[in-house]
Amino acid sequence: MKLEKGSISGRALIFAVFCFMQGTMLRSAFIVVVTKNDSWAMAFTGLLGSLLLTAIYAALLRRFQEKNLFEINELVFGPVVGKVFSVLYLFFFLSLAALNTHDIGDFVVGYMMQETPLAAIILLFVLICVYAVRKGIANIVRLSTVLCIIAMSAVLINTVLMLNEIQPGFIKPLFQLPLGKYVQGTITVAALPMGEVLAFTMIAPMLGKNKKAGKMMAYGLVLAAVFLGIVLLRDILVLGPMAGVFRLPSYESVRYVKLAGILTRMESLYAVVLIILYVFKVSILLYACVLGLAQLVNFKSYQPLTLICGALVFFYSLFVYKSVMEHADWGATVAPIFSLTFELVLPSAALVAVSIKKTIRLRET
Amino acid sequence: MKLLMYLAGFAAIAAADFPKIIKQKQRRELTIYMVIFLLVLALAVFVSLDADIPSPVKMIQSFYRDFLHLSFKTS
Amino acid sequence: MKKNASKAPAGKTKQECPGALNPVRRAVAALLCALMILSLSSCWSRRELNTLAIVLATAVDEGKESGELKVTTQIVSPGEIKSGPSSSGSSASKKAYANIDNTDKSVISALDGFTHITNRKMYFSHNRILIFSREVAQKGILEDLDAFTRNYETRMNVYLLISKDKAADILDEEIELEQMPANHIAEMLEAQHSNSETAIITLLDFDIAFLSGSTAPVAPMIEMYEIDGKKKARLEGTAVFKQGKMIGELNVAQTRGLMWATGKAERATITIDTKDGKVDLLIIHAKGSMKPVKAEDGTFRIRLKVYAEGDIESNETGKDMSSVENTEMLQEQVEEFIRAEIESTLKHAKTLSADVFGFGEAIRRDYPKDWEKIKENWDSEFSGLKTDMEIDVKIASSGEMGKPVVQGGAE
Amino acid sequence: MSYIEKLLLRMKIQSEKAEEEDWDGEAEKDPQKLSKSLETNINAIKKEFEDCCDLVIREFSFGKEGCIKAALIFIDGLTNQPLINDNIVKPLMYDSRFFRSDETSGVSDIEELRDRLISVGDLKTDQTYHELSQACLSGDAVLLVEGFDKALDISAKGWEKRAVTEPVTEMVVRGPREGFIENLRTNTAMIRRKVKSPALKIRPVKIGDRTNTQVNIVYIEGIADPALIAEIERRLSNIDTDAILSAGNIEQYIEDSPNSPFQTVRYSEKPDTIAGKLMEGRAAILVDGTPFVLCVPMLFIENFQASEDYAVRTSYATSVRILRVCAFFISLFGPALYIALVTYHQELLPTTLLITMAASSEGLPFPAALETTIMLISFEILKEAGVRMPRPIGQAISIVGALVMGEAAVQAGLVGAPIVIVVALTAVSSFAVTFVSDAVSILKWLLVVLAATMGSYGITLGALAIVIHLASLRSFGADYLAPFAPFQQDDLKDTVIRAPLWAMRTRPRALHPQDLKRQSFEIPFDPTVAHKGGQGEKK
Repeated sequence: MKLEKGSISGRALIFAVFCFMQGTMLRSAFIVVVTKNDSWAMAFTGLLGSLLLTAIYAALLRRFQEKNLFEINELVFGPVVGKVFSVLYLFFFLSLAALNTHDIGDFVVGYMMQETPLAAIILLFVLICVYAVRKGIANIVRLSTVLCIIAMSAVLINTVLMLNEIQPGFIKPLFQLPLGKYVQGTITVAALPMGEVLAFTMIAPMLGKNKKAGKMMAYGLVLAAVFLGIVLLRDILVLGPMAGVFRLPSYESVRYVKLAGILTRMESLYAVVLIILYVFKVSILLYACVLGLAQLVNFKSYQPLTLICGALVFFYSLFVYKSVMEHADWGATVAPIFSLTFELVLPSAALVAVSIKKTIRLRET
Repeated sequence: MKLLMYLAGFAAIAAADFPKIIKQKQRRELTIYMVIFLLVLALAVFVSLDADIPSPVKMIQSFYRDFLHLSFKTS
Repeated sequence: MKKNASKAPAGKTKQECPGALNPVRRAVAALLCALMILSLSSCWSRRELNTLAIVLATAVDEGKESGELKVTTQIVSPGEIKSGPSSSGSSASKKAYANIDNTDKSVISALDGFTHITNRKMYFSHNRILIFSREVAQKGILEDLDAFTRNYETRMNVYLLISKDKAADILDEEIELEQMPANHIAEMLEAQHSNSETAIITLLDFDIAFLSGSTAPVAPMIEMYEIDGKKKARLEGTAVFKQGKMIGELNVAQTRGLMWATGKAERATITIDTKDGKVDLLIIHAKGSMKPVKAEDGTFRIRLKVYAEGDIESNETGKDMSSVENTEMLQEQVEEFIRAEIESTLKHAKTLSADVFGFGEAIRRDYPKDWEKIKENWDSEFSGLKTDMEIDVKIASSGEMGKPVVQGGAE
Repeated sequence: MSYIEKLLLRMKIQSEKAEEEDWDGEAEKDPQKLSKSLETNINAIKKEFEDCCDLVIREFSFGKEGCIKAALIFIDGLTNQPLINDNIVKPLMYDSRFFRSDETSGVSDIEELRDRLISVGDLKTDQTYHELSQACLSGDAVLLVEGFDKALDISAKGWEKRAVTEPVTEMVVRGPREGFIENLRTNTAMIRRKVKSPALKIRPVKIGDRTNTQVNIVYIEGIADPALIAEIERRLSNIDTDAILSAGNIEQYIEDSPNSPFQTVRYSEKPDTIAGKLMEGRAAILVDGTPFVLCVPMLFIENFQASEDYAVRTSYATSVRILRVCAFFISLFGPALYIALVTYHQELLPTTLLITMAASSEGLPFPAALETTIMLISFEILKEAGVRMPRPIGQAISIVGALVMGEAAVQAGLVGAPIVIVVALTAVSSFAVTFVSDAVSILKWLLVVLAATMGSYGITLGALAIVIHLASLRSFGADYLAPFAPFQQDDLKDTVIRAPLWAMRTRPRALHPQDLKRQSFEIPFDPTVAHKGGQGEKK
């Protein structure tokens, strides 16, 4: 399995993780519904949870230098069981890619072009993602630095524009909700946007020999958490109680900006940044699927599989959810736990298996 | 009409990828690729005929919620 | 397929031709383009500029039969607007707008009904004001507002207005300076900061106030008045809502009292009748804040703090108001004046038992636990609520003149 | 698994055998040696150069009492006639009479002739007919002497050359105005004058079976990356065609990705630009017969750099660079954004602007997309006509065209006024970035189609596809979007902003130069410090 070794720098991975997370700014409704006006704190508590997950990935990657998740599975669990684990992971990445594609499709159809059929929107989207993967994911990860600067400036400019619409009173009453809500909020943030950093275990081998992928992922996550916190705080301060009512609060607060009659109604520029971040996210997920599939059926190179996997994600995302309400319901209830099983249970099982094997080997020698 | 578009799309995919695999003269890879291609094509035909395929994500949701009773309550 | 890679003599390494002219690749590209061009034919959500009816103002009135609503929309007719504002004000030139109305059971069905009467599609992104008539407001406007909030075209920073009589007439007001009544009213509303006698409320503010449960949402009122044969619109007072229905009104002074208390006041002109005559003061900066204070016995008192800074604008007393004692006296008088205004608003709000100030919300924010207890009977709690006000006015300057010009004042 | 290996092995053997057969390859004639007798040599050359009336064979004899017979062969027009008469024929025919008396009959060896008689700088000896004919064809005079199987190849090049004039493509206000000409040696001389150091290496390569065009690879030893030079040589040697007529031909053979609309090999007509690029670690390829010099590896940002930027003040240079980048974006996204704004996202426009545009688009026959396409095509034709026609008529065409296209179309109510402004702005801004304007004129159409179907969503994805394509391009091992894609912090000083020259301490990392540090002089002398005798203190 030919992999481009050492073709991306550590810093590029940090910014790649950041851009990977920023896409979910759009979906901040999951969190705001649960923890209303304290959800900005969830971004930071969620970060702690996800750093735990990253620690597991880092441990796995450190033990198996230059190996990606699927190879680690085969090494740890042997060929047969490893293949089963790999199939599970493959299904997880495929579902994530399909869900995110469906997400952006809904957003574009719902908020920008209502009469355009969903299939056409998703077709163009998947085409671009497949093109990105075919041209080599290293190029996209290298682009992440510039992309991250654009995303950060977009968020900061929006926040500054909204300064005179902010009413500080909305943040109070602080932390009055029952504890269960905060636990749910933390798990949702840790699992949904931040846990998906699992896909980067596929890209870590491209970092080269001694670079510590785990540390880079952690820095990326911290950066992403800070910006997620800023976005949530801004939404709460501008929309107040209405943040829970809107389906896309972060998009709605951008629509509310009104400055000198000209700088108003700027939300479709913000939508451009979101679409680019989603393309970045889905192409990394697609790369993980393609690489996984190629390793599963041990092809020599993953290039031929890209188009087929793209078609699979395209059709999967068409029927993954019939309506937006079902998607929101899935996101609020089961999605965090579904993701956690793949982000927490399986990798820690691999870690435990490794340590057991080590102790057995120690006892023999 | 939609079916026609999807079939045209698959013809394009085949035209793009098949020659490369044939050129590599890898018998095993060719068969595996054919299997995957046909599976996805079948899925495409189902979707384009608007047959209501039970989406796996919904199955998982019912599995987690009813079977394992592991799910958050929407407020 | 003849291998068209460039034939290289044995000695040189074989450079794999990057499939530039590979016919298969061209076939794939052609197919993909065909796919794309195919999609070009269907026009999806394309809307040409000349097929758009750009709506700048919407008014909702009661229909003829009960339960029906008449929706009037003011649409720009771009052709006429190019000729610029008609200089002589003669109404001979065609108006730059057209008011189209439709009557139906609900707002949404009325809006959809427009497709039967106009060829152009109603485009609401540029809608700036939303006027409800008093009758509709009294029956409750929440269902109608939901139609505007849910549609992705209408914006949340649309201004909300309640018209005293028929809302449709507001849109027909004859104005000289502007071409479109909609622009005229919207810009007038935005300019209200200078007299802070009108509450500037957008759709979002209204919804937020309504969501909070205890606060009574307010919305500015507008009425038509007649001067020398011309019907014009005037912003006058504020409408008070409870459970989405309009229950009462605040007059201009009471509205300013509300502005002082909620800290939204900025500029205001105050006339003081001192014993020697009238003195006008211009308040330039004003800050207001409210803070609930929990007394020992569990009851709440609201501490209102107002800080205002202003200048002497005109002085008809003939006395030298810029002397230190006089300015002290003036400051007390202004503080008295503001206190009286806020008192009158409080008294009126208590009679309507509508918490327009948002005291309930303030208490919920600072004392959430106690708020749970007193939430149910907040109306009675509010009417018994005591407030202590600390008003601090500073008169910074007396304009360009110190002593007034008085007959024989030079000796 | 073993079956697979056997299968693979058989396939590999088959493919190698196939390669053997179908390569007929014109087996090079075994290089025929010259014969001792002058007659056979002259006859052979006459046969080879049959019907070449410009070939001159001058037979004469020299030595004591004309005992040695010889023949001088050269091509009229390629050689410098006075040089041949004075420096070759004259000394041989007259001075040889004063050989020392003890010389018996002839000359011991041809080398002696070279050492003592012929007063011309560059001399070589040829053994075979092939070398001899090549020498003749490249402008040398060849001396054959009776009784010797070696010929003396005397360099006497001298043909009509164009004077060094101001380059047409890269106009410059401040800065050197000389441009390359067709002659290879003059071009290398121009670069030599710019970089007077022995480290400037010039490697000759001969390409093209029929045309035998001379190509020189110019680089600076110690700065350019040896791997880059090896790579250039490998690609040049791979070119196996019979005709190389201009640098453009070579460019298409050696560039990394022929399918991409973007150039990955930069061409320039000005020696100071090329010298600047050589100092940064690039290599230049000079081709005999074209005034353009290729420079590799090329980065995307070089499309926005002009040679004049380094001659003007920093702030002005930076503002011009930013202007060029904006011009690039306007020419690429201009028409597509107009279509998206007018048909999909009317809410982006402020109300008053929307009303005036609606007013101007009342009663127009075509939808915005079709209208833009018509105007773009007409402007494209106009531009092409302006370029191809001879200068005086070209000017007239552009003026008439602009008037007719713009004014009349609007008055007749065929197109709206805004579209004419947008398309004119696009055309003008594409002139500002000449190097990338051909790529822009292609990709602009892709974005227009996407904008017409999917509005700003289409444009976003189209732009993203272009950026991904750019990121995947390589130019001779250097990443195309170098200072931005693999984010190198200190290379940013010469991209969109041009840092002052004294701050340019390192060479661009993307070109993997051998010696990274360019200068150590950091901050210029501090003028505020009083002039204390010696120079302002040097930090």
